[in-house]
Amino acid sequence: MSTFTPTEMMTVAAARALSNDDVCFVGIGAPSAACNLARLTHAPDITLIYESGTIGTAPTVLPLSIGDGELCDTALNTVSVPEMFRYWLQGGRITVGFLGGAQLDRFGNINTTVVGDYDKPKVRLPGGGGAPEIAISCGEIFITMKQSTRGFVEKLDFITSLGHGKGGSDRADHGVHTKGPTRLITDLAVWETDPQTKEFTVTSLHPGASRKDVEDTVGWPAKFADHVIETPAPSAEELQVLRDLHARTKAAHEGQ
Amino acid sequence: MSTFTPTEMMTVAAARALSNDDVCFVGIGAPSAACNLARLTHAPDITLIYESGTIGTAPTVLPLSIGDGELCDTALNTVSVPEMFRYWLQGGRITVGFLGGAQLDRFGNINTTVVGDYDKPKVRLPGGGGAPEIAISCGEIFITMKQSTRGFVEKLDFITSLGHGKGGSDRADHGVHTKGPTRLITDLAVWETDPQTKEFTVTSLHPGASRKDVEDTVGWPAKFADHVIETPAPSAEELQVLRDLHARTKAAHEGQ
Amino acid sequence: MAKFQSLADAVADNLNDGDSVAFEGFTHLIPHAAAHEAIRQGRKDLTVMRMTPDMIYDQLIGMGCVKKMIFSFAGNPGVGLLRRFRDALENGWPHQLEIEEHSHAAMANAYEAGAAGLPCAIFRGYRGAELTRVNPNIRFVECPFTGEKLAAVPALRPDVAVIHALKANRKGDVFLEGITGVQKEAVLAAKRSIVTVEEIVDDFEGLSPNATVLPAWTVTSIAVVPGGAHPSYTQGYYGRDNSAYLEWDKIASDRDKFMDWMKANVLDRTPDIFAGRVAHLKTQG
Amino acid sequence: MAKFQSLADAVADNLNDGDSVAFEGFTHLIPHAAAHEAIRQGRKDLTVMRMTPDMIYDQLIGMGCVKKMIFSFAGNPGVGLLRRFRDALENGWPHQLEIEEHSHAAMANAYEAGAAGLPCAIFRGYRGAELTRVNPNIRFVECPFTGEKLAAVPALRPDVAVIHALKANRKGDVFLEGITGVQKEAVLAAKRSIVTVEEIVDDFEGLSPNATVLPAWTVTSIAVVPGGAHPSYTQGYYGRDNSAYLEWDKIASDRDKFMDWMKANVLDRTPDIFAGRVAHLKTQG
Repeated sequence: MSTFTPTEMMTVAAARALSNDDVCFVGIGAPSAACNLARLTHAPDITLIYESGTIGTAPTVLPLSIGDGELCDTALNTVSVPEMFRYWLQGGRITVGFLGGAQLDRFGNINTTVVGDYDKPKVRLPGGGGAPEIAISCGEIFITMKQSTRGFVEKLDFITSLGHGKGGSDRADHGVHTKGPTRLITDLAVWETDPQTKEFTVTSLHPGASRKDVEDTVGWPAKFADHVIETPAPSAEELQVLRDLHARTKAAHEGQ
Repeated sequence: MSTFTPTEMMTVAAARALSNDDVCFVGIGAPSAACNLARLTHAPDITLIYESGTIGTAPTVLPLSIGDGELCDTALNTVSVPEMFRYWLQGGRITVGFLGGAQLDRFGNINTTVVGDYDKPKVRLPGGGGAPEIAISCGEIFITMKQSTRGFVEKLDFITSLGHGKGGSDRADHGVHTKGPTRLITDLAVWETDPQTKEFTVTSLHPGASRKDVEDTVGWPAKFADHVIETPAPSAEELQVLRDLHARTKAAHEGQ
Repeated sequence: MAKFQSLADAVADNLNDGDSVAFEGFTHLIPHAAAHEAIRQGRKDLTVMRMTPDMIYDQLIGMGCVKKMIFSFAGNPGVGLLRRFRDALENGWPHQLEIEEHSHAAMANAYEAGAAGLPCAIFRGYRGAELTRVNPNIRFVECPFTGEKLAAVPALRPDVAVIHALKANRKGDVFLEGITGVQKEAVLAAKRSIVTVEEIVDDFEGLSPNATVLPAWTVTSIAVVPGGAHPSYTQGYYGRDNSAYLEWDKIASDRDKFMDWMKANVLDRTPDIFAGRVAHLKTQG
Repeated sequence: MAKFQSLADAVADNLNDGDSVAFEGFTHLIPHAAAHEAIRQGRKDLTVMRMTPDMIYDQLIGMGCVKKMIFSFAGNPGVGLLRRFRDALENGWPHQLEIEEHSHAAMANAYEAGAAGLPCAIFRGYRGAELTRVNPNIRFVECPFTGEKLAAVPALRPDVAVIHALKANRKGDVFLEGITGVQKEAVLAAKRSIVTVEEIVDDFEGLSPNATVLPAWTVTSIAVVPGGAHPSYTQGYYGRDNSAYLEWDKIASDRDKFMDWMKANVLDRTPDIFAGRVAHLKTQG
């Protein structure tokens, strides 16, 4: 067994959450690596969709942006952006939306808009992009993010995208009937959504990560499931495929 | 000067109403012949659009339907039907819509839906198709139809497409701010819309047609302009091009 | 995920009595073979929808398959009226027919809204048009910014969409080209879909990245039926059989003549017949 | 009807101080050369809109051309934040910046509505999202059939749309392929449009009938600027210059460094420079 980094463990755990039958709306960064790792390992027929309009894409290197030429070159088809948001996302054809964020709360609400006050921002973030409608239109939402008290907060500065709102039935009360965030994959653990309270609950700790590690990097009192298992370490194949993907990506982007 | 039929005169007079800069939404039948005659004579750069999605089409023979392959083969571009109705028609990009109909009234309202009562039809016609929105979205509307008391009626059985409604400002009162019907080209005359009353008024009689011919074939008291001119007879070139077009069309359709 | 089936199995598996169904096609790519299969299998009480119901809807109505028709232009394109449709509406033969009538813009927008997962379509339409009096499914909403009154119609979301396409690849992705009408929207709006194709190819090598493609996971069943659009046409494969449309006017004008024709050309036939019907209409590659 | 012009003339003729303008492009086909020309000509008080304002909007803002920005994602794609945009918003440098912020779905629908001649776009969006609190241009309407609450935003109808395309033919028809974003919609929604292209060809022989084409009569001005999208890319011509995007993060992090770079690379240059910038990025035909 080779050693691996927490980021690698996070990507591998996120990839495992995806199946061959999924139609996945891919965000850039960590989600993109996880989705393509799934495609290159246990889910070769997964359909990956990027909001730039590329449907069924299979890049050999990770794109730097959501609209790299590689995504179009390897896609089954590329549609206009209005069509992507109308027929494919709003049309309810996406089984999993994969999101990240700057701030996250225990109910899977996400902030990618602003730190501080909206009108007097301390840090102005890029904004929602596709996320507000990805969050409500996909069958379910997986979130992947590294844990930190700065990112995992008691209260968001701004709710860019709805998760489970205030928990319980609050999401449905907003007229949103898709599942919402069901899984949070971090560098320390896998969290699943409690069916009643809709709060993230740790169900699996990554090898080497302790409950205290989790508690120390979350701005709310972390909940743990009755039975917390250890996340299986990345297999040799998973690690190899992921590292090859990153190596190809680095070479391609530096090659220019 | 060769002789010509009233239908030929009608087509030639309708074609003359179009200019090189027009973007014309073409209905099938008489409008299609007129629009293509214009393109093959004085308006080679006219843009012809059929509701099947074909933009900038230049058929060598007249299509039997609005969606013949010839229209697509010779078009600059073919778009989906939702796009045609949204971006091109509703988007306000069409300068002239060319319509025919089963029944017409003096204000350019058209019936292509039903003769008799809607729920107990005497004759069930095909229906509106594109006409209800062609009538309101194009810059102006030309109508071409052979005169008959059955077709030119005092009161329509059903208003499929709005012309000038009850006349005067009634069209604008419906929230429609395009010009509406400005010209009616028949087998006997050219009628133009009175700027105030919005009633069709004969401004030009075709060679050989009398006022009485016009009055006898219209179900309302026909109005004539103070100065009614004689429509210039078809030129030798106009007739030749039109007859060649019909001959090519006949050969092509029978050839199958 | 698209399943490759015989047309008989595809229709049997997907289309039930009482379903709403769109056999779409806009002059081009009209799924004649699939409609004939539905007639042979004796489907009843269908709610059929189409912008331009033509010969096949005349046939479905005349054979008593249809309870209700949603449409915007019921004509024999370039020829005239639909005589079986008229007979049903004017004389109740073979039985009464309910209709819900729209304009093309309304239907196109309603399919688009169906594909987009919306409950209704909003557009600038129907002003001064009398269909608003007879169709309660035409309503109006106000733009919340300008106050402009805009027309609204319910989204079209058929149980089944049936279309004809140029080809599928071995994975079951489907390719359309030319006059594509509302077929992509109809399939995406429908719960299930049947696509007849001219042929199956190994892959779509050489297509534009922006071609009109339905991924395999948006299609339920695919059946290979060469010539399956006849007397409509398939771009790049064969031309439109205009004479068949002209002839239909005579066949459909008489009930007995119609029944005889249906027996000889539909009931007693199989989808295999279509390849021969287009043999003389092939276009030069 | 499209007029072939130099880029300097096209910008001078079409883009005025105080105009609303969309320099659209979705990672692919971003009109860098045209934005640089607008900066060189010293345009002021612009209301700029774009789904994904990136490097060129950072440049326009940093150079003081922008009064207000309408947007849905203001980031350096794949790299991080936009530092000149942040400086304007957080510190008012070089002056205060108004913003109107939406989601991608809202902007895409708003351009679509603009192209479709509608006053607003209706979609299922913004539920539980806090932008509804800070943006008065997000409202809700009820579906008149189901009662469902749907989001509404005003249509986007810029004075000027500026895009980069693959090529034009001699008539002035314009062809796009690959990731086409919202560029067609932006041009159709705008009062005027400027299109930079890689090349002019005699005709479009060989294109699919369903290709993304803007007819000449929908375009105001066309300027040939090979490489005009750099460091963005043009499908089939040259690849994306990812290193330039990474580098931008450092250049834009400091006001002086930014001004020096703009002088050396924009103010003291002409559109001719772009061809050389893509020489090492050419894709194999």
